[in-house]
Amino acid sequence: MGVEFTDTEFMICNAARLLEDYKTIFVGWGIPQVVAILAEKLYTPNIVQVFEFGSVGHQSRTPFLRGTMGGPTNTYRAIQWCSMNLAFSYAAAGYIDYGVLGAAQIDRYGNINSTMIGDDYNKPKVRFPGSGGGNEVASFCWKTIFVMAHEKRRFVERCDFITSPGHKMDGKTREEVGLARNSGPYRLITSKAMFDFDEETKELRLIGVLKGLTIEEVIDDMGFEPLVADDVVELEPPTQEELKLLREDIDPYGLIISKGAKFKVEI
Amino acid sequence: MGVEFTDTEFMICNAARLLEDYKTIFVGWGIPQVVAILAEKLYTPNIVQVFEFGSVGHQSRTPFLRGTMGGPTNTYRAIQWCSMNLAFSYAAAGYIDYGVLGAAQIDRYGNINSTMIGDDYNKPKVRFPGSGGGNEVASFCWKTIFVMAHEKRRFVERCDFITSPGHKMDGKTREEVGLARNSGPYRLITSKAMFDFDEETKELRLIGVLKGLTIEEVIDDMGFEPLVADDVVELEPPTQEELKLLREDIDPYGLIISKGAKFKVEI
Amino acid sequence: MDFIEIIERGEAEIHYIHPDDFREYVRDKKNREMKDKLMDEREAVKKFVSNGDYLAYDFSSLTRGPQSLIREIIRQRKKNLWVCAKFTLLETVLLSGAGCVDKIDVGFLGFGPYIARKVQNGEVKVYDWSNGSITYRLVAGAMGIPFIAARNLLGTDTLKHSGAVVVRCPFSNTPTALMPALNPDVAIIHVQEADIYGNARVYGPTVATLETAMASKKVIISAERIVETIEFRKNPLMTTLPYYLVDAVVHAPFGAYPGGTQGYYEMDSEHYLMLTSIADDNAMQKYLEEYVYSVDNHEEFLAKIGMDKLKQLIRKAEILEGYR
Amino acid sequence: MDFIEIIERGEAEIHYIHPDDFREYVRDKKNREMKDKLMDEREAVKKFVSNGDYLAYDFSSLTRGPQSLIREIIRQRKKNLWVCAKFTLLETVLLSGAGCVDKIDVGFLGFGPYIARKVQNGEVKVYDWSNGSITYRLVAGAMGIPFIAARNLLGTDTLKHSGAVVVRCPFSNTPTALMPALNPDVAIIHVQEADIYGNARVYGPTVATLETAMASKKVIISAERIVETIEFRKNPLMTTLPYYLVDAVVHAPFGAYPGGTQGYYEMDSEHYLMLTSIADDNAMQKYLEEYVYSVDNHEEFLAKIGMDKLKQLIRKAEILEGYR
Repeated sequence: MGVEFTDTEFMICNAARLLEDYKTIFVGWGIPQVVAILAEKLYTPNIVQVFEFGSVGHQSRTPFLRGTMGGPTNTYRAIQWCSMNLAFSYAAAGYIDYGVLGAAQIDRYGNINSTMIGDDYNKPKVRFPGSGGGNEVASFCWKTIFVMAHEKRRFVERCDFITSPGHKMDGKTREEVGLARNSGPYRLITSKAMFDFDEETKELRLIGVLKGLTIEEVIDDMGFEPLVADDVVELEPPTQEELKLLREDIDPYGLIISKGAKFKVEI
Repeated sequence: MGVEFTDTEFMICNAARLLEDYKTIFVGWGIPQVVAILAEKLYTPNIVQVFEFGSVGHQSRTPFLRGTMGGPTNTYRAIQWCSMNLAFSYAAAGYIDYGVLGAAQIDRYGNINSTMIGDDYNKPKVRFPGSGGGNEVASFCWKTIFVMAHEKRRFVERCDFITSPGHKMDGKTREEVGLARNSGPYRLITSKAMFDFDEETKELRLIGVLKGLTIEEVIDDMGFEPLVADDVVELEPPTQEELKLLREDIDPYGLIISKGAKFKVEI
Repeated sequence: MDFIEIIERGEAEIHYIHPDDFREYVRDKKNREMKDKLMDEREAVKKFVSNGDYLAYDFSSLTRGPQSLIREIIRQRKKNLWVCAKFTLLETVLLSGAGCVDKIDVGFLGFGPYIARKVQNGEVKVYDWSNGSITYRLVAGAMGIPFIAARNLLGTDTLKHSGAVVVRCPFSNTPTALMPALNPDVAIIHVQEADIYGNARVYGPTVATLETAMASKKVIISAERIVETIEFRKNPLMTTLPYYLVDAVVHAPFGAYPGGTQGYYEMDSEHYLMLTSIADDNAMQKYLEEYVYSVDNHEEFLAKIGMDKLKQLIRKAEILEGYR
Repeated sequence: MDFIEIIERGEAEIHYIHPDDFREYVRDKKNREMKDKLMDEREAVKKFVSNGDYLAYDFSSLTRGPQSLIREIIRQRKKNLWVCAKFTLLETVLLSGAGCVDKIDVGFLGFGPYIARKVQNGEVKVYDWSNGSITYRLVAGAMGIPFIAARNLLGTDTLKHSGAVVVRCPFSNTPTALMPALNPDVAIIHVQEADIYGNARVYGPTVATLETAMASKKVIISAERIVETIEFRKNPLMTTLPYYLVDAVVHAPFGAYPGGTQGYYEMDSEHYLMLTSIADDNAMQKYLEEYVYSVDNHEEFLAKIGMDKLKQLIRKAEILEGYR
């Protein structure tokens, strides 16, 4: 018997499983929203979502409507509607536990790039949207979870542009540059694997691979060699329950979950 | 025929006559509130009151209730209830035209003391409430009007303690210490006289005396000699209309207006 | 080296917590779980007010002040408090009269000769700020930033006796005051409506309710009325405090007495005049004995005031517009 | 000399006004009179948007964005704008496609390949900030302070390419970013309710509506509905903008179309997809010709969209809770 799923479905389900109940989570646009909704429905019913434009503790309705992040369904029955300044202030003052962010590139210390590709800032090869609220999420939240497609070119020794901070930036620690102590990247979830950051060296460390893949296959698809944990676990593919919720309830139009390559895993 | 009135009534009426319609005014507790209400009823019906604790454009009910500045009658039908931070921000960003403040001492540059009397800060001879929001009013509003009983000891060469800034502090101009350009003290209204500040030297300048008093009598009751304008005017005592409003409508219990010495002026 | 000139430094001792330390307190002690925090004044003060704490409160003894909590702090004879006296009136006087206070950060130290004498005698130490600068400090504390720039206090003795620092702004070249963030140990706040988790709604001017709660390590709120959580979710713009800022919720009808609470009751001017007429320690101790020490709790205090009086005060609060 | 160390300086050109200059503008040009400011998009943009202006807007083309005003700016072929692109999506793309924009302060430069190419080709100059840092800059501009301290951007290339300055905090000794105040020349904001004087009410998350309006020299608001002033006075806590911040009030039902406005209508996903699929100048100019240049005003634009479509979008907006 097998289960078929997309890259995105895999990342969403694994991110959702990581969250803790009774915690606050800073939720970005798109994938992170679906992560939060899935977590709320299956695993962490009392998680408190925060949107940067000023919504705290809403209970997003489904189906998820990508376009209307600020609209009535996504911010339904919030505990508080407020300003962006206040939403970021909650995070800056330490009230927000988790952040969930996407990335175009990541380096071994969890710095991420969502700004541009190329070596000339003024003539980028590719230009992305920039930080948005990503810099604040990565700077302020206690534990930031990154979600990124597993592609060799995305794992780089030094981001073409560090949009949002990881654990060490060009040799300097977070504390040295003035960032909040003990905050920062917590996990990276890719379409093939999961990483944490070594407690000592703060380097990316492989801790899980998608069931059916080998550690070597995962590392082969990376632009640098990560640390590898002693006990790399098998990451379960999305469960039937997760997929049913995602496909029938949360994102029936496949606005988010249909993206990425398709996998099939025997279970 | 004569009119009898208190120090306070005189100051209130003269301050109310000074205001302009269609302007914003930062209103302190007590006397300034009565000034604003009287002005609104008689002279400047469209003046916009601001209270520091967060009320903008309220239409205070009468009778005036001293004790309940934040209460329903004083903040009735405001345009906006907000935070203290926002109320001060309006002033700091230049949106507030007038301020009205009391003072215990004043010097020739319009610095005022509402903190303490004595030469040892740690062992004051007399201790007052301190700045309250007075420092912000005097720092931020475009034109600050002071109201003070006319007593020799209150006019000093150097305030025992400069609580709120005038035009020059120990030889330094407002701009030199970083205060907003072209803001500051506008008028001093005492129980006997009115002063402005010389455009060049920024010194206190007598521009009006209560009808029936001489310039000399006024200056004799001051701790220093002010500049004197070429054309010192006679200040009219409170009119029957003003007194009737104050005594019958605004402050029938005499909470504010009964304070101070009683005057009688022939009219 | 590239630098910014420091033009002046205020000399006051300041209550200051590194923003990282405050963050870690928030992470570890501020619960993001919606749990029932309902308790009475006694339990709340016992649990969350310690001797030596830096104490902040919002609004005044005239309006929506946390008076039942102030009385409980006195009743429990807390000591060595450092009080943030911004836009407050009799609270600080009573706390000082009861010997609870060592230091006061002054915005407005109202009023009466009683507290003035305490300062003159050196029984309490004061540091002069202003309502604005203390508010800015709380704003910085709430924003998780180490200080905030401001253009008040400049040129004054208030600044010299405060803890502000004046620097030359690297953008405008203008001397600018830096106000250090203020993160009180404990805040006590009275509100009109709260749920049992601490979501709270203030009607009328909000002073610094939100900033004070966000910036404070421990937060006790008292509420005229306990409401269901759904009331907040139906109108999220009206939420003043989200629950995760709050440690204890006290149901305290007439909690602001002898002050008023908008939409509920007016202040008791007679009781208030009695308070403002206290001029010496004799009178103060007599008042405290009669109205604080000798009554067991807020309900007993209200019984002493009497239903006739309370009914009169409710009767006077006829204006509901804007408070519902 | 006593000093604070400057650790790093971002290299971006910044739009910066000395706070004293902004204050004087406010004193002289922001009218404290309650006067009728009702006008249509054409008049408002003609009067208050100039070539070369620094332009800010609040919220996005998805929700409560000021789209009828954006289209009017394009229609009047304004030039050389410097755009504050915080939490915005297609507005900046359309303005750039129409050749109105020289420079963009980037919070979020969404989205699509079209705008990316403009940047890559150097047709528009970008400065990278973040949504938070731009918001903080507006907060500082609104507070009348020359800068605000913050703990974001630190350690990143975003900081290097921004205009922030990093100093060592004199209180905590921690490296701290200073964000220069931002005072835009003009802000355009869509709201649910306004009176003819400019008092305005936003329902739902408020992003930086108030800070943007306070910080901006000229403010145009468009409103789904014009209401009587008494509506604000009856519930003063719900006032988002007091009238004296506002220069022009445009009555613009469906003013956020193709985005939605909470409590009124949902976004038009089809029209939106059409917009996001614009990949080259051909397609862009065709869109602009059809939906902007060739229609005279917002009402004609809506006629082109058609009542059937509008009715569908109203139909979809069934959730009113919290928006009334």
